[in-house]
Amino acid sequence: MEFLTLQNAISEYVKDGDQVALEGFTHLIPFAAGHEIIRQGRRDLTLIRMTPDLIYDQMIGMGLARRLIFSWGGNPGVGSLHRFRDAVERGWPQPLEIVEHSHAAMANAYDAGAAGLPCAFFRGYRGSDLPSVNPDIRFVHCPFSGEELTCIPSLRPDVTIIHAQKADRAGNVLIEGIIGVQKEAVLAARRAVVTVEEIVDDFGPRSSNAVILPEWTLSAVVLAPNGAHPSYAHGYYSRDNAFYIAWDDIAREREKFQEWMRENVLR
Amino acid sequence: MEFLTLQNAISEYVKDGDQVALEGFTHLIPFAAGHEIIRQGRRDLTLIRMTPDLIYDQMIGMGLARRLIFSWGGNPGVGSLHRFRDAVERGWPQPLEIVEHSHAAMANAYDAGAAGLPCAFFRGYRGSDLPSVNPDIRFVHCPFSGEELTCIPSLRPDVTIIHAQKADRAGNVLIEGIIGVQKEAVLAARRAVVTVEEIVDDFGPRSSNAVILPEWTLSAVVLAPNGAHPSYAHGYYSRDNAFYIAWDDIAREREKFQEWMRENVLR
Amino acid sequence: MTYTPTEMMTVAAARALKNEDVCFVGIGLPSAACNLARLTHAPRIKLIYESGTLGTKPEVLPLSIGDGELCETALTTVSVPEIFRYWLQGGRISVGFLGGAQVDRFANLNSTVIGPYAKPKVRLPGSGGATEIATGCGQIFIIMRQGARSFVKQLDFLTSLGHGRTGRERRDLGFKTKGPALLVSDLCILRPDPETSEMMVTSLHPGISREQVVEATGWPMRFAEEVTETVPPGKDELEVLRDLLARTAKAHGSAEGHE
Amino acid sequence: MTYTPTEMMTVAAARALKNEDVCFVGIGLPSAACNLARLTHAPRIKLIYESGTLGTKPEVLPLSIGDGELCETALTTVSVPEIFRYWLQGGRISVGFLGGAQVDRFANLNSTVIGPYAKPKVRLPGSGGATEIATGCGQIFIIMRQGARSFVKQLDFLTSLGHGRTGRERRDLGFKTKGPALLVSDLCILRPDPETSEMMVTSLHPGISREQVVEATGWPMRFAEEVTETVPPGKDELEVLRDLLARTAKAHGSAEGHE
Repeated sequence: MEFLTLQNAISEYVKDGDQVALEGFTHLIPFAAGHEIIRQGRRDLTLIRMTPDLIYDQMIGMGLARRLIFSWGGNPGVGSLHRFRDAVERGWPQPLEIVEHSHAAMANAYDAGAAGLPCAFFRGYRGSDLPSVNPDIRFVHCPFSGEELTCIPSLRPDVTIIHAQKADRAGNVLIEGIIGVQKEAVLAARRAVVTVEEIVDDFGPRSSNAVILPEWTLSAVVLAPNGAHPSYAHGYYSRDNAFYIAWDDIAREREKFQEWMRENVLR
Repeated sequence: MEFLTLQNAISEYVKDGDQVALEGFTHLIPFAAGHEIIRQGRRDLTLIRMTPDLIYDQMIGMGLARRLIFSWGGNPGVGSLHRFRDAVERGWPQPLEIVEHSHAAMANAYDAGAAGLPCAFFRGYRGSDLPSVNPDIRFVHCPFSGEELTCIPSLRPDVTIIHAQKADRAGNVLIEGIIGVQKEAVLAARRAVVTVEEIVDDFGPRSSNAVILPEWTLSAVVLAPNGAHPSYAHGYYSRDNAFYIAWDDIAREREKFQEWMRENVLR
Repeated sequence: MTYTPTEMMTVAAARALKNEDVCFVGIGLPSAACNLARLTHAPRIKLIYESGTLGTKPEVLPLSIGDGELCETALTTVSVPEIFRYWLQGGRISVGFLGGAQVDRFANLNSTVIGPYAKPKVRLPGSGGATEIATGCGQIFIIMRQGARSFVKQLDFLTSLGHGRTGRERRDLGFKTKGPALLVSDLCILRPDPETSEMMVTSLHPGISREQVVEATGWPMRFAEEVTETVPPGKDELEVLRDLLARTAKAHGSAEGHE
Repeated sequence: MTYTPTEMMTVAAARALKNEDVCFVGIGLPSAACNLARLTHAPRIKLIYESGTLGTKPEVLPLSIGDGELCETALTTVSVPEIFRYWLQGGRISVGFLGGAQVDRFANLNSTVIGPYAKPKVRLPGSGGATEIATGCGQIFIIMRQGARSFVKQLDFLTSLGHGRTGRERRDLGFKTKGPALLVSDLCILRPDPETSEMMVTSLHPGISREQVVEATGWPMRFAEEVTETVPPGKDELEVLRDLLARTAKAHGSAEGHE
């Protein structure tokens, strides 16, 4: 683990063509890191996220993504992700290949990746049309009960990036609140970058079962206060729901979206 | 969930012939509950525990067990479990059928049971003689990579009993420290009984990710202070290591063992 | 006391929930219905959101499935893999709430695409938790606005299994869970025919005619032998619901809050 | 400064550990060796016990794998399924320490039974974590007292794979992990022949003759071309080890503490 600036962490650990997972289930979405990837103009990325959310709507709209592995592509409680739709429906700014799963499947695939397994076994997809559009969904039989179980490849991103509340001076990272799939996404990845709200001398008194990622599981830790906004950081700031609602209008038209990105991300 | 006395909880939820799991990985071993099962003279039990420990040494020596599913049958840091050895080596007080696993296998089997799956898939046992003595160990291939993976039936005990630090008035249970496989063992079981050190009005301020079993996952909660001794309860009392050492001598001879049980458990 | 069709729909769904239920809650109308039940006749109902919050008691409705409010008011919060593995797949959920862009007569749901999958006219968000909620929960309640474009003869895509395209697939696949047991729209209440599993109108909301329902349905809608009239929202139900939505709108700085 | 064979063995094992190592520690001698390394030349070594404690720094050695001390001094403590799934199987451990009742020339281990499995002369505790530690860690260090009854020609039972019964099985099974790279006894240090994977004596502890080693081995022991003499325990190493064991014995109320 090394402490880096956001710029250096992204340039060192995110390469063109990488399979990139920016995780955070509504909570702790690493927007600052995503924006830095956009500024550095990475290309041909395979983006992995259960809920692409606004951050991938922005990355897709800016033409960074060749492929998307996801399970729910909406603006939570608001409606569509217009840039995602434009890419899938009209191939703008470039065609987007999609690998579509359910939440249960993605969660199991990260879990299997963290567990070092080549695939995940669960009970899913039966009776749905999704297996007919995703060749990665197979079915196997339990050798004891004969029951048909679902099998999908585990997720092993080239790099996972998450945002967390705290790192200590050694680079260990503490996550609290809605922890989502962050731990699994980090442990499943070849490289892991964590942006944090603050760096403290010591986590101090805490639950003996606190969710902590040891520094030796991470590639880089980056101080990035407010790095999850407009998502939120439990204990620091709350979700900017008004912005999520406003995004619907910002992203609806290509020009307005591009202008907003120029004004708010690129410069 | 209902609050019961230990006596009523055991008589209501533990039946002759049951598959019973008393879990707690060194920490929070439910000794008080095990002793009540002995006093109530249950028979033909299939005992499930990763580490049989002193509590199963006592239950086996008292003739309650027909079968044992386990992965490490020693007295931690001390040596043998003499009653377990006497049952396996000389069939005293009755023959004991053993189903032997590794820790990784048992942990995965509880995890699969909690996840409602018929079997667990993991990477294990390859190159070991254990599959030759345990027909429940099978091998399957990952449909994507072709890698050979291990498959064993999930554990689904008729009843799981654990000891925890606290219950609140609603019957929710909080576990802290070395949490072992308690949550999985409870969620994998048809019925679950939890003995606790104390019942509090409210857990109060706590980590948002505290390990808590909701009351609606439990059959009964029992107030049993000191209920883990000579094991320990993090935050209440520490492991009675001297007793674990003393047990080696108490359990070595049949008569001395029986006398100790009469004096300390049966009466 | 006057009320809107949405209010009728939300209240009718809330009434179907019991104190003993453990609910897997989606955002939007299901969240409103579940919390209305919790704040009225079912104070002991357990609400679980897929973000990992167990036994949550939000003061305001979440805009997203993972709002901080859900975690701060929960008994505890677990990881997302755990929610889907131990809690949903583990069979711990009694009622799952679903909706979608399209529903068919056997209560199968489409939340994936309008038009062909490869070249969609409208790309919808997709499954999220729905595909496994549909098969993993004890029973499914569906809450959807009714219209000829949403209640369709033929789904463009089957995202979440109801009773199957012919009404028999769920049984044939050997699921032990009930599947869709209730569909509440802004016009009426539907329940499955015990024989064919086709959804039938069992209750019409006050002032709604059979003709209106037939017109708003893309297949020849069936009516149960005995069709009752839905009890209109009570004063207390409406007050609690409106307070909840007002608190929510205020918190999210939007007119509609959860919509 | 005089020292015992056990002290020589513990010190020799400790020296093989580095600051960068992530160690899966068993109770007994491995725990003494790992903590001695941490308290001397490798303060940044990460110790993991199968009870779920990550990065633990015990003041006294645990009697059991799950003593409270391990949790109280850990960075954090996770569940046992997580330790075996995400951390061991996930490939996060660089060194695993093992021992057993019997070892053979290819460093396969028996901790299951003496005599036939169905009718054992001695029923040993069994695998515990050993079977998957043996294949899941980057490399394996074995620490065992040497004698004709423990260093055997033929294992009664193969609990944990070393290099395989013929020395080729591990490679043939396609494991990417190294397997047993070091065996430290109270008499000498053994390392595998790069060609055959047979364990060879590479260093004799001070005052130990080849004859003693041969006598204490159940197969014709091989010696490396160049056999060095093990550097005896230094004053500081012995002081730290003895303090640690004294603290431990005091804490556990026993003469030997971890033994």
